[in-house]
Amino acid sequence: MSVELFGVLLGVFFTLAVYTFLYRENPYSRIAEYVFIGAATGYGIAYDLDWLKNQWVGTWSKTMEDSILFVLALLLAVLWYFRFSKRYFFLYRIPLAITVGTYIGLALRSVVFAQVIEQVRSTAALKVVGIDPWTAFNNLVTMIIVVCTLAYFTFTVRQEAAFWKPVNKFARYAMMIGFGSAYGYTVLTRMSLFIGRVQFLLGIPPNPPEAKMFFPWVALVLLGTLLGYDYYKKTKK
Amino acid sequence: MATAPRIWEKLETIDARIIYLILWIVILWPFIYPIGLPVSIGSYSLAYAKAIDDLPAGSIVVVSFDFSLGGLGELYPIAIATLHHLFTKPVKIVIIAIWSDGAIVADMVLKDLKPDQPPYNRKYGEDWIFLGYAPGGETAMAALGKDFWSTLPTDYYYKKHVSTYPIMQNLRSANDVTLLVSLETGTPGADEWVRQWYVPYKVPMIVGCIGVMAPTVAPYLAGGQVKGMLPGLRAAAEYELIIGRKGLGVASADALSTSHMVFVIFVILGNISYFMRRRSK
Amino acid sequence: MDITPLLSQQILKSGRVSGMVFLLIIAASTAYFIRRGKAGKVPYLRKVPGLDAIDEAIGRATEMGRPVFCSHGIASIADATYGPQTIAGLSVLGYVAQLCARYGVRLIVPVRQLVVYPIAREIVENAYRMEGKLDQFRVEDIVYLSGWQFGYSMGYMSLMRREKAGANIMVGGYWAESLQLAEVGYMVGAMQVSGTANTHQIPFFVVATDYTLIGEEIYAAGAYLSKDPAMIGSIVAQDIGKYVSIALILLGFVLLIFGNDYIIQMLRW
Amino acid sequence: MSLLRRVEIPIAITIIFALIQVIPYFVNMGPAVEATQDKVVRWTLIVSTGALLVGLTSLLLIHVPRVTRRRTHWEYSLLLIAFMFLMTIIGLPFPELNLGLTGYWFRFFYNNVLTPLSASLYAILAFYITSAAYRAFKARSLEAALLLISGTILVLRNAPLGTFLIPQIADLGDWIFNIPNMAVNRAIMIGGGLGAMVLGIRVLLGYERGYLRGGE
Repeated sequence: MSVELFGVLLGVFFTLAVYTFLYRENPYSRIAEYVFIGAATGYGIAYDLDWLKNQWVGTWSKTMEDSILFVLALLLAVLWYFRFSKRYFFLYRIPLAITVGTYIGLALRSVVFAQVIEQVRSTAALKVVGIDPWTAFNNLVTMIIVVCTLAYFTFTVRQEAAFWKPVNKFARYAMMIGFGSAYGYTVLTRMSLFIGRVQFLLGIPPNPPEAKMFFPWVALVLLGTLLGYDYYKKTKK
Repeated sequence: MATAPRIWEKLETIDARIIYLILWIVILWPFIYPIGLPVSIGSYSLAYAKAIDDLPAGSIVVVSFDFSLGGLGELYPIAIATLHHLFTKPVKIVIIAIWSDGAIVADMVLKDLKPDQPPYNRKYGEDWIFLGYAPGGETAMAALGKDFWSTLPTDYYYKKHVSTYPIMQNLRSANDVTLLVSLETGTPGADEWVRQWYVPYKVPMIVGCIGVMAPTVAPYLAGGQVKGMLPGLRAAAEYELIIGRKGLGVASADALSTSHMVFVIFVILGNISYFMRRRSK
Repeated sequence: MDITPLLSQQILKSGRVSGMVFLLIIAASTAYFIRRGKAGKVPYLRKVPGLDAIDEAIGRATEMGRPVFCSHGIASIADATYGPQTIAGLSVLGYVAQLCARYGVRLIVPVRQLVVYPIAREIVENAYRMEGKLDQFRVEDIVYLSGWQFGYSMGYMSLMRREKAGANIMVGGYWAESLQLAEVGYMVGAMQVSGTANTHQIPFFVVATDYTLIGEEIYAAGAYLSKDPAMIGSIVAQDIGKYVSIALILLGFVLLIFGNDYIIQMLRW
Repeated sequence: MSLLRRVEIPIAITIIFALIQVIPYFVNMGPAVEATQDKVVRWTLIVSTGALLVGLTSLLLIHVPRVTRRRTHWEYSLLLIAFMFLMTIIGLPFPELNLGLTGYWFRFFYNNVLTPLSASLYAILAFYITSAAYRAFKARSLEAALLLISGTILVLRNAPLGTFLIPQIADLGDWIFNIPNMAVNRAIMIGGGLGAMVLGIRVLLGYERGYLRGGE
């Protein structure tokens, strides 16, 4: 068997091994799980090393100052490892603080625009006059839903006044409709993904056609051993 | 009538594995024995096909592969059908990629279609050309818009300078492009093309994308920047029916219909059993 | 108000002033209400059923003699957009670990991000120490599963099936794995409390788990659970932000009816 | 060393690095400061790669004893360790030796092991989305009924057969998705943004210490 063909067999095996998990946790799904975690971790390490090398070659090795900064960063990176030291474990908080600080800073400045200002502005800019009535109606509905849902989440106000009850009810209904539609909408992409795997198993192009040769046999072996074992255990009892 | 409620109770707490098995069957079945369930054709798909049909002879179309191998499941049928449609029209086709894997994907699709052979018989370098990957994401789009020759100086297959190909003589900037086709899974994609090509050069575009992208592209359809859109496998099927070339999309449409219908049937069954059980209490 | 002089002298950046003002309002009110809280003026706080359910979930797992699973999402703390969700999830983890230590129930924490791993470990270890049960802390139950999204979810699902999870508490940034975890958690009979600010995943949590914290509720979770007056005070700032947003929306909307787009322009500053 | 032990040090570092990103973003301090800002982000990325060591070690700390002590499932742990080292070694950044991310063997395992596993797991959602709906899409109350109805409408809207049987469902489905769904998302996004901001401020004020020491 050529290496490429063996690769296709591996692909078919791992695909089906994942789906045996739907039946129950079993040795095949466990093989898939551990191989995946091992290989993915290895991939991550390789990827990061490659990235580090590119950073060094592409950017930081150019000037003396940058080189020193790079080495300093690597030294700080090693401090993470002190997490395992009983005496000096607190040293790992330094790289942690640098990381958290930088990204909290980035988050503060990006979130305020992308998630707050932009959204508030596009809601305030919804027009209800000078456009066709259907769009005006939709804009009005959008605005009311946004305001009511925002109000619904208030934490520190006793929601006793009379207007709260209808507002909260409306917000909850709107949320349920929204959540339902998002759920239903996603069914399409999830089914499409699985259809993609079925096409792989059946060797439909662009997938390697050899897959359909392996599919029935691998499926038979996996299912046969699993069901056979469970049947055997059941009858023995 | 002690048995009837038990049926409902059983149905309500049905073993999920039965649901899984039924899903496997209804999705596998149509690929082995195609059913040919009816597909309704939406306005977005019609507009997409029309944008290509309306192209005047000799106009230049840029097809950009803005996705990686992961997007193949949904975009492969769209890419095949779109290029088939284009190769049967008397237009010049320039294929590029903004994603690094896009070049690999485009190569796969072109190898599958073989445009230089019948029924297309289109000459490479004269009727169509494949320029490969332009690195830099949105920056690359902007650079291409300004100057094609310097951004993608050689073609993908022969690594020869673009000036040696007749097709490139009339293509220097986005101003020379009649239509842009973007096949995409995410960023950079439609947002960036609109910013870099529509806003400055008014190049109209059509988009083939994965299903989840549809809501982000839809505003551009309303705004007129995007002329047509094919979101996902379902739209691929519609498009294949419009151009009369049934392929992977139509085959998948059956599986989509059966799986969605099974979903709805399960929801209905779940509700019937819920109410019957409650009534019997 | 005219801000042109500030812009023309290039002290502030055009297009960013509105965000800066908003951020300053939030910062000032957070600081103010934290001080007020410290001074003993604790604001009223409405009940968040999802957060109260955490106690119930852990209690039930204890009764059943099954482990509690608690995860904080798959986003890295080193992420400009989703990092805060992980921090919010870690605050919940601190509370859950404390309760688990108190009840003597096993706690399993599946981790996806390497950067987060040492933090999760320290949080749990510290909670056990504070309850005086450091001897019961099991390092191997803080599991780094995989940096790959689905490697993580596969490991998480298998772990829940193998160990028969009694409770599964998921608060943080979740993506496609949300439904995988929630569905398998249901199948093994775990009581589940979930929460995320990723709008596209909230529907799956709402449908498949017992209680769901929606959006901003996860950020208030740490303060809510800590019952620390200063922290609870800071939640008022979240509400003030909402009042400002609602006011801007309503004002802008009404002014626009009369053809005035002042508010919309202001938000472009 | 005893000074470094204090929790104030990391808090101070956090605040300084956060302000480096925030202040020059709003206040004009010239291009030099902005260049530094970007550089700090890239530099931080290098610092955070060190966590790799921690993760790797903790993974080995779990699985190596399992193998040496022959605990349950130790064979699988061995498989995990083997694949981890395999991928690391064939992925080392030395293209000259045909190693690295573009090397033949790395590609081979990427295409035939990682991709099928990851894609198949992603696709397992097709099953879970159906079983979860079967269980939870039940008209127990008005709210649950609304969820059920709008979900079913969207499913029918997306099925090729659905719009064929009921053409109007396309417009209805699109309306639900584009109006109520979008509006709800927007509100949740605003609230979430505010929550994240308050959390960030708490970190800056030194109150949110969960990430530094467990919930004291």
